[in-house]
This record gives sequence, structure tokens and C-alpha cells, in this order.
Amino acid sequence: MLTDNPARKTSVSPVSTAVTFDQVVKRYGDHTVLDHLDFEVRQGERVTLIGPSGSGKTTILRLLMTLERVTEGVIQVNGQPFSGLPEKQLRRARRHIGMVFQQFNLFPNMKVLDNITEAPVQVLGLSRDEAAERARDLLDLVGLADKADVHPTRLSGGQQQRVAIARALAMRPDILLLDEVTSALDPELVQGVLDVLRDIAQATDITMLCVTHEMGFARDISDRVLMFDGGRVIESGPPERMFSEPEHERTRDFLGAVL
Amino acid sequence: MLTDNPARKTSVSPVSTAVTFDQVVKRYGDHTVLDHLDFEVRQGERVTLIGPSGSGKTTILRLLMTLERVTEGVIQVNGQPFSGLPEKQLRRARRHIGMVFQQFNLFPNMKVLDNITEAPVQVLGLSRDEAAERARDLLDLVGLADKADVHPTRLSGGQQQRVAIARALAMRPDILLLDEVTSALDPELVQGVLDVLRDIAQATDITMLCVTHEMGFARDISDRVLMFDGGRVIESGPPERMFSEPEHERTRDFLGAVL
Amino acid sequence: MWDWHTAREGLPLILHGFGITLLATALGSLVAIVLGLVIAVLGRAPTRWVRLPLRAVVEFVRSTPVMIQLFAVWVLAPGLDPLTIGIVVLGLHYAMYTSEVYRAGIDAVPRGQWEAAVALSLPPIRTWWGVVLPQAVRKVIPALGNYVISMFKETPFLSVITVNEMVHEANQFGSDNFAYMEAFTIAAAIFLIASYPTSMLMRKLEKRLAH
Amino acid sequence: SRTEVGTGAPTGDSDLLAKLRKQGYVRVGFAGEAPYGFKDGNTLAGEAPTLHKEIFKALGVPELRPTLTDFSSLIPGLAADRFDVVSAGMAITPDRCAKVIFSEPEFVSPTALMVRKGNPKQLTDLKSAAAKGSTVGVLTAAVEADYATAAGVPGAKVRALAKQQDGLDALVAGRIDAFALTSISLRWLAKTNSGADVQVLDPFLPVLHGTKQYSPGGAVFRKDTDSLRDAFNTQLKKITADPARYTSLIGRYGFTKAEVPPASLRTAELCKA
Amino acid sequence: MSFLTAFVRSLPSIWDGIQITVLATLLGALLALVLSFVLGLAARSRHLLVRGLARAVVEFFRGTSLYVQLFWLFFALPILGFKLVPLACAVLAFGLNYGAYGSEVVRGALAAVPRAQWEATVALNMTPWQRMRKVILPQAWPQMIPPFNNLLIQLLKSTPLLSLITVSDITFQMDQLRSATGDTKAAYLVLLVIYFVLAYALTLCMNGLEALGKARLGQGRA
Ligand SMILES: Nc1ncnc2c1ncn2[C@@H]1O[C@H](COP(=O)(O)OP(=O)(O)OP(=O)(O)O)[C@@H](O)[C@H]1O
Ligand SMILES: Nc1ncnc2c1ncn2[C@@H]1O[C@H](COP(=O)(O)OP(=O)(O)OP(=O)(O)O)[C@@H](O)[C@H]1O
Ligand SMILES: [Mg+2]
Ligand SMILES: [Mg+2]
Repeated sequence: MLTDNPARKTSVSPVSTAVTFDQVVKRYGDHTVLDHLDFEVRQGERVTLIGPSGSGKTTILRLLMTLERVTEGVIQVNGQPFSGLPEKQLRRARRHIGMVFQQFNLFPNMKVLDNITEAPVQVLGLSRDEAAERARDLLDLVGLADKADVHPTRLSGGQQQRVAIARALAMRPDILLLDEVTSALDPELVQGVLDVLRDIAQATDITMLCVTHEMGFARDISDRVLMFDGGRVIESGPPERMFSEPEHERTRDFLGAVL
Repeated sequence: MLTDNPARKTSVSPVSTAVTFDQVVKRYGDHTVLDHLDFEVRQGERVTLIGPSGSGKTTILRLLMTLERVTEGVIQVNGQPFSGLPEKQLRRARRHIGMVFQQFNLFPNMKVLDNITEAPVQVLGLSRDEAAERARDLLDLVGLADKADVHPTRLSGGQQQRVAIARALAMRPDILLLDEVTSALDPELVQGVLDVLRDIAQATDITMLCVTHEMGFARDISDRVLMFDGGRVIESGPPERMFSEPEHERTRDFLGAVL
Repeated sequence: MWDWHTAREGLPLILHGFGITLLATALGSLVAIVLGLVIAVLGRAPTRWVRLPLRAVVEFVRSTPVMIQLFAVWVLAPGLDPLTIGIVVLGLHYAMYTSEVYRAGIDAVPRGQWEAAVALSLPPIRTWWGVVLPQAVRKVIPALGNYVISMFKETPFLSVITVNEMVHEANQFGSDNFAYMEAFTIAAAIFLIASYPTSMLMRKLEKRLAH
Repeated sequence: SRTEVGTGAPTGDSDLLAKLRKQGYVRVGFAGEAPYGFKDGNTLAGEAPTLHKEIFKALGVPELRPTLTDFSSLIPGLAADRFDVVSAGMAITPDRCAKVIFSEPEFVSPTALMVRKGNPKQLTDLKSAAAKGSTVGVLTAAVEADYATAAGVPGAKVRALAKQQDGLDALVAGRIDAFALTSISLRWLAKTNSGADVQVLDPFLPVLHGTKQYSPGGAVFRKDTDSLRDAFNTQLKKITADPARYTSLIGRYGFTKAEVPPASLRTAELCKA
Repeated sequence: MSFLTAFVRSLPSIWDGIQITVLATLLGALLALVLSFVLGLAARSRHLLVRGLARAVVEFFRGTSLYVQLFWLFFALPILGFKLVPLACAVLAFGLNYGAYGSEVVRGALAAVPRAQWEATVALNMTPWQRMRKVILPQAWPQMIPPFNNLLIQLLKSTPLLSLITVSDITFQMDQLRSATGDTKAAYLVLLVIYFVLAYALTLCMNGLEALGKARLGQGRA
């Protein structure tokens, strides 16, 4: 499971930043979740966020997806400021980002194919046929070519999650956000989803931000691991180093409990 | 994590059976979930049920808890037939069994202490004071002595699950059913719950039937592991043997994916 | 006490009134079902300059008798045909109830669905029309049915504005022939016969949509 | 709540008057319609209650216990033994006679039309309204609907209204062109609405089944209480035979010598279909 | 007569009317509440007979209009030999009619309590009555309140039907005032305000109850 992918790693020469968090603060009421957070993700980089429950990992992804508003500070995406934009420009900016949710959040009122084609047709203005073709390719990629005309409620959790990944990819985002995409799945189904993600990581240059508890997966695909606690990054580095010789005691404790 | 508990294992001399499944069939419509299932659990024994998703593990526990009715066959508890009883006798028979659910199922309309005392007061007829005393002891045992007067919704998942265990134990059951009690929890919280269960296993002679995907835990506390597939037990044995040299190919595949 | 002959005589008249009752209910329901949805959606408007006045209107209209509302419009808008007024006012009044029903349905659409729509950059119209409403409306159809039935039975108020609906006809027939018992029993039976299939249908729907 | 089993069957005993004397009151139903029977502040007022009070006093029943109800509920309420007599100046018609019994006429009341001021449609009576295609308002379950139909007003042009005031409001709002009711009621209505742009036309006698309708009104009794009715009639006659006394009693409600029923007008005749 | 003088003069009757309206509303609502639970629970019974009976009662009283029911209770029942005082008729009719609607609310709210809660009570071996009283009802209760509120307001607004059966409610009293003065606008405006105040007071009470119930479930502000 720990096969590395040297081919991809050497081919990437990250020049520009995809995501910048600049002194970002996020508070709910008087509870500070993110406390002057700083970090960068380069284009094409694969970053995994780890940390104890409640440390704000999901919050980071939700801020990026503009599902929440920052309290202070600035988020930049592809060099453009991203926070505090009016709704219309936000919608344009958001197109670069795709997100896959822990609970899949497929639209139960649409068949699998329509789930995938909906946004390309409505947002990118693709024709139905074009969108369907693209969707079928993606379903092929995630191994569900035969499920195009099924309702999502008829699929297993693992299958639903793979459709959700295809749906996010259909928008051809530059940046893909993944929030514990396997933690709602039965243990046996986890592997299929991780395999799909690994394939995508290998086949494309997409920037990935993953929150996960699957340390094997983190080790496997990520260029860098960020450890969060108390609303800040307390440690970061390539997975090999982080998992073998964590510097902080908190990181050590955390990895001890999870690994 | 794999510290065994030789003390307990030798001290037990199981003589009589706690649970017997005799040719039990369970069908939903024309979908057969359990297919002439046979197995026994001795008093004081700790048995872990493993198997792929949908193989019927939960169904077995639900049949025992009389949340479902058997289609054919007989279940015996402590030598008494248990299936097909009228509600009143069923209630008497059910007293021997406690169950902890994957989703905790605490009562949101009661504080933690009341969650634990309610059934002893209502069902066993204990006085409120007696029940509260017993509940506080149990909260102590699960490490939540300070949460007695809190609403369950204010607790973390791991804390909720520990309250649920205390609630089940407050009824002093002979047999405790545990259905994937850690799979709804954050990875860091899993350990606390497993520790509590291990303590209970060591401190009491209670018969335990666990469904779990935590193979470490299965190995750790169980006397015997049953592997289910296709509605039947396809393999069973002590955890050491099952995990190191499974006989069936299906078991090998399954353990390969999960371990 | 009960005179079959009188009953037979009254039936055609009362049935004629029933036609009007049915028409008023059908069109009134349409108004209530559509307008209720609009109100519920506007109730989620981002600015409170829409939300608060809307809330006040809903609360006021819901809290005051439909009879007075009917009468007020009838007197203030003499150009309008009474049946039209009846349909619009009844529909409007019930839209306040149905908007609450829709609101509950919309609230019940999981947050994750909204967030998925945002993550896919779907425009608001599409989010409502393609994602949220199909799910919300499904859930509330049985509850809406209740209000259709209850509107059906509030059509007697239309007689205040000279619409000769069924109960009015029954009343008229009853007083003309002093056969109140027959007249009202017939009316009751017609109500029952008409609303029972509706409520059966609603149960069926409820079961079908529940899973 | 109180359930009296078995008392529902109307107490048709001839002892009703004796019973009323003994209990000292009689239950009267009224519809709150001025000037026939209505509440003025907290006292029962109007033509019928005033006459009835006088009559029942003479019969040895000092008190009227009023029950206010919808006009259309008066006869059903009487039948259901909710009261002993209806004091609403109810018009005596054959249809009603089939269900209840009436006293001799207490008054006659020719019909009139209320129209908008200036009488823009130049109406005089129901026939003219029919001829001009005017819309006529009547009260629900009142006799004027039949008069209008008989005069040739098509059913679609007859609008049933729940209350007198509804009629006036409908007229002002232009919903109807004329409001048909007894001249007495209309005069009273115009009086209470002194600011409204309406006028009451001269009364006329509508024709129904070929006969002129005086629209006499009287007290109403349950079918099998004839003896009470007869006793009532004896006292009523003493008043109607004395126009001075009649007008002194109810003149302030708009009842003049013209409303005193002619002695020739008998309920028994009026009830013949 | 000016509206204001007449209004002041008839204040006692108006006050009577308000009392009648409030009394009929509260008593009717009380009976409706009891019936809602009886019928709502019966509709979930395991016995076909109980279920069928509850269903029939609900369909009947939901299916016929309140107007007609009142008429029957008041005018037809005495002919059959049962005579109820008018207010009792009103309370009975309101109770039966709105109880039938309310039972659907109860049924729905009970069904909406997660099945898992019911299973937990079985695992703790509670009796059906204990399950219902201690666990299921307290959780279903907050859900029932908004629809109950709708029904309560509808009930309040049905009270004008009382004038049909000789009970003089507030609408009837204001109608008298309207006839006496000919001032429809003023009379109906006052009436609108009275109904709004009454209905809004009910709404505030129900909101309070809902908040209370939710706080007990650990939702909302504790
Ligand atoms: N809408 C909200 N209102 C108030 N507090 C919130 C809200 N959303 C999140 N929080 C709080 O913010 C903190 C961070 O939450 P977040 O979901 O980002 O954590 P996480 O690192 O993703 O944890 P987990 O591993 O459990 O998913 C938590 O303490 C949470 O309680
Ligand atoms: N109420 C029901 N109606 C129909 N089928 C059911 C019902 N409950 C369970 N099943 C089916 O019975 C089979 C066994 O379910 P069960 O929950 O016992 O599996 P499991 O072994 O516990 O799986 P998991 O590991 O996913 O919890 C599944 O195929 C499931 O779809
Ligand atoms: Mg998270
Ligand atoms: Mg299971």
C-alpha cells in the first residue's frame, strides 16, 4: 500500500501558488477555530491535513469552498484574493475549486448521470451530449460505467462516493478538496475509493487538499502533510518524515492513537 | 494493544450455553439474510462476529434483542426458547440482555444520569437514589463521573458511546450485545471506548457478543471469532488462529482488505 | 323526521352548489400551492427587507378570519367577480399555511445538498429549482393535502360574498323547505364522499414517498 | 357539559303555559335584527320583544329570556326546543307554516327597495328591477328571494346576503343595484346608516302565486304548542285592535298605524299554500 | 350613532363575546388535544380493529365540515333525544373536528422520532407505555407544536360558526355593532385587531412551549 509514485513527483515543478491562507482567523461566536493561520499550497501539490477532531481541518476546506466566511485575514486562490468578494464574482472564482464531501451529498432527485452532468451543463454551458460524454468517461474512470442510469440511493456508500468524485471532476477544477471521503464507508469499501483517488493523482496535475484519517493514503499520495492543532499548523513536512520522526509531542501523541 | 488477559481466560470454565441459534432463518421479503444458521455462545464467553457488509451480523444481534422476529428456527437464551414468545414473557426474557448501538441512541430528552437511571427505575423498580448511585459508579467506570448532569447532545461521540455502555450495564444484563460500537467515532476517540470495554471484560463475567471491524480489539478481548458470509458461519476459531492462518479464502480476502 | 322525497328534491340543487365548491377548492388550492411556495422561497431571501415584511404579512393574514378578508376585498373591489375574489382570497389565505409547510420541507433538505450545489457553482435558480425544491416538495405533499381538504371545507365562507356554494345551497334549500336535516346531511355526505378519496390518495402518497 | 336525555322530544303539552307561569320566564329566540328583535346595549328591544313582553306579562309570565342566534337558525332552534317562541317578526309563509305554527299577524310590512341615492336605474319595484336587468340583493333564507323570482328577476341576478348590513354595503360598493326587504327594515337600516348614499323607495305589494303579499309577520311557536299560541293570540288581538296602544308600544321602531294588520288578514288563510 | 359611542356602549357585550371566543377556543383545543393523542396513538396500534376504528373516526370528522357537524350536534341531536347546552356542542364539535386533524399531526411526529430511539427502549426492556411516555413523546412533542399552532389558530377562527348555534361570539357581537352603526369598516377593523391579538398571543405561547421542549432535548438555547 505504500508504493510511491516517483514518476509524478519529479515531473512537477511547482512555480506558482494555488492556495494561500494569510493570517486567516475564523471564529464562531467567541470560539476561535482558526487563529491567524498561514499556509500555502503550490499548484499541482498534494497536501494532506491531519489533526485531532475539532482542530479546524474541515473548516479550512469549507472556507476555501466559500461555504463559510473568514472572520479576518485573506485567502488567495491562484493569486487572486478570494474572501469578501460579492456573490457574483465569488461564483466565478469558485469554479476553480471542486469538493468531495464526507457524506457524498449526491442529489437524490437525479440519476447518477444527471448528478454529474448538471453542473457542466448549467455552469459551464456544455451541451447535454458533451456533458454526458464527459460524464461517461469519468464513470469509466471510477469503475461505475454501468450505473449511469441508476438512482444514487440504490448505490452502496463506496459507489456513491466514487460518483461524488466523478461529479467534482466533471467541472475540471484546478483544485480538489477532499474531506474525509472514506470515513462514512464500510472498511471493505474504503480501498476502492482510495484507489480511484490514487489513479486520479497519478493521471492528472490537479492540486489536492485532503483531510483524512487514512494515514496509509496520506503517506501514499501526498507531497506534504500539515498537522493542525489549536487553530494553527503546528508541524508540516513530507509524509515520510512526519510519520517516522514527528517533531512535536502533540503530533507524536496523535499519530500514536491513530496509526 | 495486544496484551492478552490470561488471568480471565483460565478462570472461566464455561459449562452452560448463554445463546443458541438453532437452524435460524431470517428473510426480508424473498431476500434470505440468515440461512439456517447454527451457533452457540457459552456463558461468560466473548465472541466477535466479523464478515463483509450486509452479511447479517447486525441482524443476529437484532434478533437476539427481539428487535426483529425470526422467520424460522429457534433462538435459546440461557436454555429457554426465546423466539415467538408473547410480548409479556418476551419482556421477562429480554431482561438478561443488554445492547449498545453503533449510533449510541441516547435519549436526547434526558440528561446523562437520567439516561442511565431511567430503565432501572422503570423496569427493575429500583428507587431513584439506588439507581443514581449505581449510575454514578458506572459513570466512574467509563470515566465520565463529571458529566452526570449534562445533556447527551453536549458530549463528543466517544463520550456518548461510553454513556450508552454504562446505560446498558445499569440493567445488569448477563449478555451484552455490541454492534460496531466504535465505527461512528473519530479515530482518536475509538481507543477510549475500547479501553472501557476491555476493563469491563476483565472485571466481570458477562457474556459478550461483539460485531466489530476493529480487528485489534477482536483479537484482544475475544475467546472466539465467527466469520459470516452468505448467511452462515463459514469459519470460527480463537482469534490467534483466525487472524494468522484463516482456512477459507473468503476469510483471507476479507481480513486482507480490513486489517 | 327524515323525508326521502325532500332529500331527492334537494340533491340536484346541492350538487349544483357542489360544482362551485369544487371549482373554488381546485383553483384556490392551485393559488395556495403556488403562492405558498413563492412565499416560502422569498422567506429565505438574503435581505431582511424582504423577510421581515413578509413574515408580518403571513402572521397577520394567518391570524385573522378569512371571512372578513373575503368581505373586505369584495367591498373594496366591486369590479371583480365574487367567485374570482373567493378563489384568490381563499388561495391567498391558505398560502400562508402552505408556506409554513414548504418552509418545514425546505428546512428538512440536508445542509449538505446546499453545500454540494455551492461546491458545483450552481446558480441560485438552479439550486432551488433543480436541487432543493424537488426534494422539499416531495416531503410535504401529504401535509399540503391536508390543507386542500381543509380549504375544501372552508368554502362555505364564500356565501358571505354571494357565491352560491354547496352549504349555501343546502341552507337555502333547507330554509325554503324547512328540511334542514335533509339538506345538511346531504351536504355532509357529499363532503365526506369527496374528501375521503383525497385523503386516501394522500396516505398512499405519504407511504410511497416515505421510504 | 350537560346532557338531558329524553327532554329533546318537544314538550308539546298543553301545560306549557302553566309551566312558563311557574318558572316565571319564557325562552325567546331572536336574530339580532333591528327593528324586529335586537339588543340595544344590554336590553332586548324591537317590535317583537316589546309586544311579546307585554303579552306574556298579561299571561302571567313576567320575564323573557332571550337567545341571540342566526336568523336561519331560528326555526331549527325552535324545533330543537332551544326556545319556546321566536321573537323576530318572522314573515308568515305557507312553507314555514308546514313546520311551525304562527300567531295571528303582529304587523304587515309591504316590501320596498333600497337603492343608491338618486335611484340611478329608475327602479320602483321588483318588476321594474327584472325589466331593467338589475341585480337584486336579498337576505339568505328570507322571503324576498321568492318575490324577486316571481317578479321575473333571473336567479343569477338574485344575490343572497347574510345580513342586512351586508346588503347596504353591497349596494354602496356597487355589488347590487337594489336591496329588497320589508320597508320597515330598510327604513331602520337607512336610519342607522344616515351617512350612506342610499334611499328607500316607496313600499309596494309584491305578487306571489297571483296574490298580493302583505308580508305579515308574527310570533312563531313549536307545532304542538297550540294552546300557548291561542293564549298569545287572545292578548295580541287586544293590542292590534287598539292602534293607539300599538303605536305607543312600538312606534319608536318605525311601526305606524299603516303597519297594523287588518282584522281580515288571518294566519290560517296565509298558511294555505 | 357614532361608532365610538356605540362601541363604548356595547363594550360589555364585546367583552362577553371575547370571553366566549376564548373559552370556546381553549376548551375546544383542550378536547382536540386529548383526542389528537388518543386517535394518533390508536392509529399506530398493532390491533387492526383499533387502528381501523381510529382511522374511521378521523376520516369522518376530517371529511365533514365543522359547520355541518355543529348543525348536527345542535339541531339534529335533540330530535334524537340528546340535548347539549350550546357551548358543549361547540366544544364537542371543535374537539372532534380538530382532534381528527391533530391526530394526523401526532401520528406524523411519532413516526418522525428515529426508530433507533424506539429500539433503545426495547433494549432497555421498557414497557410500551414507558417507552411512549418517557422517551418517544418527549421527543415528538416539539415537532408537533408548529402544526398544532396552525390548527389552534384555525380553531380560533372557526368560532364565528358559534353564532349558528345561538352562542354569541366576538364576531357576532361586532356584527351587531356593525348593524347598529352601519360602520362596517370600523367594526371589521376592530374585529381584525382582536383576532390578531388573540391569535398572536396563542402563537407566542406555542413558541414558548416549543422552545421549552427543544431545550429539554438539548436543541436550541439551553
Ligand atoms: N457552525 C458552527 N458553529 C459553531 N461552531 C462550529 C461550527 N462549525 C464548526 N464549529 C466548531 O469549529 C471547530 C472546528 O471544526 P471542524 O469541523 O473544522 O473540525 P475538524 O478538524 O474537521 O474535526 P473532525 O476531525 O471532527 O472533522 C469545532 O470545535 C467545531 O465545534
Ligand atoms: N428491514 C430490512 N428490510 C430489508 N432488508 C434488510 C432489512 N434490514 C437488513 N436488511 C438486509 O439484510 C442484510 C443483512 O443486514 P445486516 O445489517 O445484518 O448486515 P451487517 O452484516 O450488519 O452489515 P454491516 O457490516 O454493513 O453493518 C443486508 O443485505 C440488508 O440489506
Ligand atoms: Mg471535519
Ligand atoms: Mg451492521
